Amino acid sequence: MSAYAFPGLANYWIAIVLMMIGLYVVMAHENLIKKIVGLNIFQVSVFVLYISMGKVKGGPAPILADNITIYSNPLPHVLILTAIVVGVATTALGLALIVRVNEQYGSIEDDDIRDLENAE
Amino acid sequence: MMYAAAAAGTAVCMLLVLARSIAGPNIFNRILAVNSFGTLAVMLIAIYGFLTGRPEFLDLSLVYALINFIGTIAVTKFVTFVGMGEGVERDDMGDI
Amino acid sequence: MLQAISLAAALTAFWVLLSGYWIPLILCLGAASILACVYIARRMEIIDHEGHPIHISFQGITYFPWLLKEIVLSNIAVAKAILKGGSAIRPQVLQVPASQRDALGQVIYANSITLTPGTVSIGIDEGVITVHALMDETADGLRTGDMNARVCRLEGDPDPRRIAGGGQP
Amino acid sequence: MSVDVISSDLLNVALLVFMGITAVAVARLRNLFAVVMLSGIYSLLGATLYVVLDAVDVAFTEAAVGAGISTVLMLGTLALTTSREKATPTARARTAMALSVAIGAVLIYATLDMPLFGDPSAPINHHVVPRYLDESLEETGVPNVVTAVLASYRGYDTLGETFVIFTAACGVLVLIGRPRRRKTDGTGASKA
Amino acid sequence: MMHRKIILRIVSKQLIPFILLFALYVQWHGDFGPGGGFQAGVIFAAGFILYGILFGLGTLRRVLPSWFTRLCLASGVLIYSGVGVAAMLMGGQYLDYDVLSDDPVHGQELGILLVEAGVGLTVFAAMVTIFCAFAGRDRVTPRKN
Amino acid sequence: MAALIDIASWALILGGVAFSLIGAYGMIKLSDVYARMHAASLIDTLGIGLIFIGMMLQAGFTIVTVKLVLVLVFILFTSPVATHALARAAINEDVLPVVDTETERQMAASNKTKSSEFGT
Repeated sequence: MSAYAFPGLANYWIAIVLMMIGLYVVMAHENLIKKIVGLNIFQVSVFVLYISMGKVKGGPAPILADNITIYSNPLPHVLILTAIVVGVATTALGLALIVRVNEQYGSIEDDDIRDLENAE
Repeated sequence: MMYAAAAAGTAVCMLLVLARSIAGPNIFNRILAVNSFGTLAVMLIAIYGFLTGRPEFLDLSLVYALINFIGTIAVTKFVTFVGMGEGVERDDMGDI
Repeated sequence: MLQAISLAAALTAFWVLLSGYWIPLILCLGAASILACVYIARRMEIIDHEGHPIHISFQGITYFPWLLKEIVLSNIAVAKAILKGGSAIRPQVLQVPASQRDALGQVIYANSITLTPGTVSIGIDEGVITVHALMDETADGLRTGDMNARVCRLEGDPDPRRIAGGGQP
Repeated sequence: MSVDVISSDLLNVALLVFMGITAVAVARLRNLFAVVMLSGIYSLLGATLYVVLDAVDVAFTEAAVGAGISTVLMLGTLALTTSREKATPTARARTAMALSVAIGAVLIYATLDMPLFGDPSAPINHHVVPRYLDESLEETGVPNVVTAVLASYRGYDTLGETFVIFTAACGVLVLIGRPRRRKTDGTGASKA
Repeated sequence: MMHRKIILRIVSKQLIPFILLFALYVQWHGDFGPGGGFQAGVIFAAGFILYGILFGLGTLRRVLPSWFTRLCLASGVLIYSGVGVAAMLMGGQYLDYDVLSDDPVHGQELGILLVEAGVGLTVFAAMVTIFCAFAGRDRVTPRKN
Repeated sequence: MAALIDIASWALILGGVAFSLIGAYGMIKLSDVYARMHAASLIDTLGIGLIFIGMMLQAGFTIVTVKLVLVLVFILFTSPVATHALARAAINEDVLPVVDTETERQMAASNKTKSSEFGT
């Protein structure tokens, strides 16, 4: 059992790489929608990290059935399940703010908005 | 074994379709690729259920198919309204 | 009203197929859900003879197997053309008549065209469907009008109770 | 090891790699429509990955919410704003790249202490979870452990989440719920 | 009326009742398989969103007036917290479902069902509200300067 | 008997995978979006269809088969609609198919929705 450890830590590493791509998008891009997409990428990769931790090899989904004794860990699933819905709620709030920003400044580029602020 | 082969084939298809959706060249190619990608995801979920011997979770496939459809319709609708670049008259925004 | 009852029957069948649980609580919830769905559908005004075509249910027995056969044949043709590439593929646009009496029939026709690989309906207008075809072979198959005639037969005796918005030009 | 376990591990890594490809493409593309479509694909891939990692409930939610609703909402925002992004200044991009590489390196260093993927003896699987798995059926009568934990054992948590959703919807309503009042003095942006 | 969007409309007319019923199925079968309030609410809302996309926001608002979605939004949260209060009134602690019925297991089942219904209602109403807010907004032209 | 069913589902699933692969290859290879739609419909019809029928054979008469049928019917029902909607959107944005003759182009272009009839 222990000899076979194929993904090993690779799952976590790739999730962290994804997370950093998300972080890069948030930091590097001026466009607010792109920033929200970056946050989404970050968010999904955090979820992946959590769910990866909860996976038990050979254990199926935690829905009880006869003749199965080992299950994957349900606790991360519960945490992430609610986090996803909250994530979309906050995304919607962020997008609503972007719409208002666009109406106020006529732009959704961060630096344009800063220039306009400074000009006033 | 059979399901493993099918899953591998589906994964290769996904890669090809993903390449199309990244390459573009225009938005319609991407929408088409996303739509096919959704179908492939439906396939992969079903195959994976059989692969692990717990095929009861086919509701998931149904949700994927459903969301894929609604998403594609929404995208085509929005594309027609926003236009590619210049603004379209939006008097009938109520009809999005 | 008849259509509402038939929709309820269809929804019940759908529920039974999905659920597979025969606990009283679930059955009660199911009945309530079905009633709620029918109510919402009535409120949305989507129960009409387009939204719920009961008049073609029995004619479909011959049509759909034929359509499946066509789908398989054109799948093979398109797959061959993709693999062969080059001269096998000649994209073209053509217009075919759609002689179905009402909108539902035309929609079935257009969808059948799209469902068969090698032909995609890119526009539907009164009595004419514009089709994009991938190869000569599939285009010619459509030009014979076989599918059109079959969809007409599928509609059978067209329903005289056509409601406004159904298929008036 | 059976071929099924190996192939599902391979599938897991393959899906992660696809996600990586998609994320890089999102970072590079400047057509916001394409970006939003790709983020839809990214969510869908994530959802498929959750299925492979046996989190069916999460996959269900992610497919419906992440791939469906949030794509529609982002498209709605694009329709209300603009669909092209301006170029990023390279200096800023370079700083951001350096920072994220550094943070990523630290995080990866931190994972070296973690138990291996799928290890049944990991501490996470020994704390409260055995109790949930063993006793939830007798205590709640619900075979789906996720639902039992979500609604019963961690009911306070879910109540909080429901309030968050409620608040977010209220917030959206406050921000853009009312149609804009037409301004006559011309200071605001005019209607198209 | 014979329009080019007719294919979409007719097929959606046929699909929407089934989408809604599927959502309710997901809602009530969350105990046995994947699913539950969060997912069901989103799918139920997706049915209405499809309707709104195809038939216009005005039509959607006629079917589902805004006062009604706001009512749902609040009453979902209210159902959830109400279950907790009911448990307190019946002698238990807040959100302790054991006391809701004579049999603790039955009480748990009932409590979970009600709580999930509340969650589903709130999520559904929130999604429809958010969608309508975005769709009902007018676009503004960017200021040129 | 069981071996026969196994062989049949092997054949069907491999056939489905082959069609999907050809379709995906066509998505890469063909020249414009309209041509690619045909390749995509290869995946949407026989690709998924054969795989699902193969799995139905394995599942036998259970609720799993019923759900497979439902998913398949749903896909067959919606995929032409989505494709058609996509084609309409492309025409409306003046992305016309690459064809030999000018008349064919005109034919395609004549389907463009006039802005006046858009909202109804």
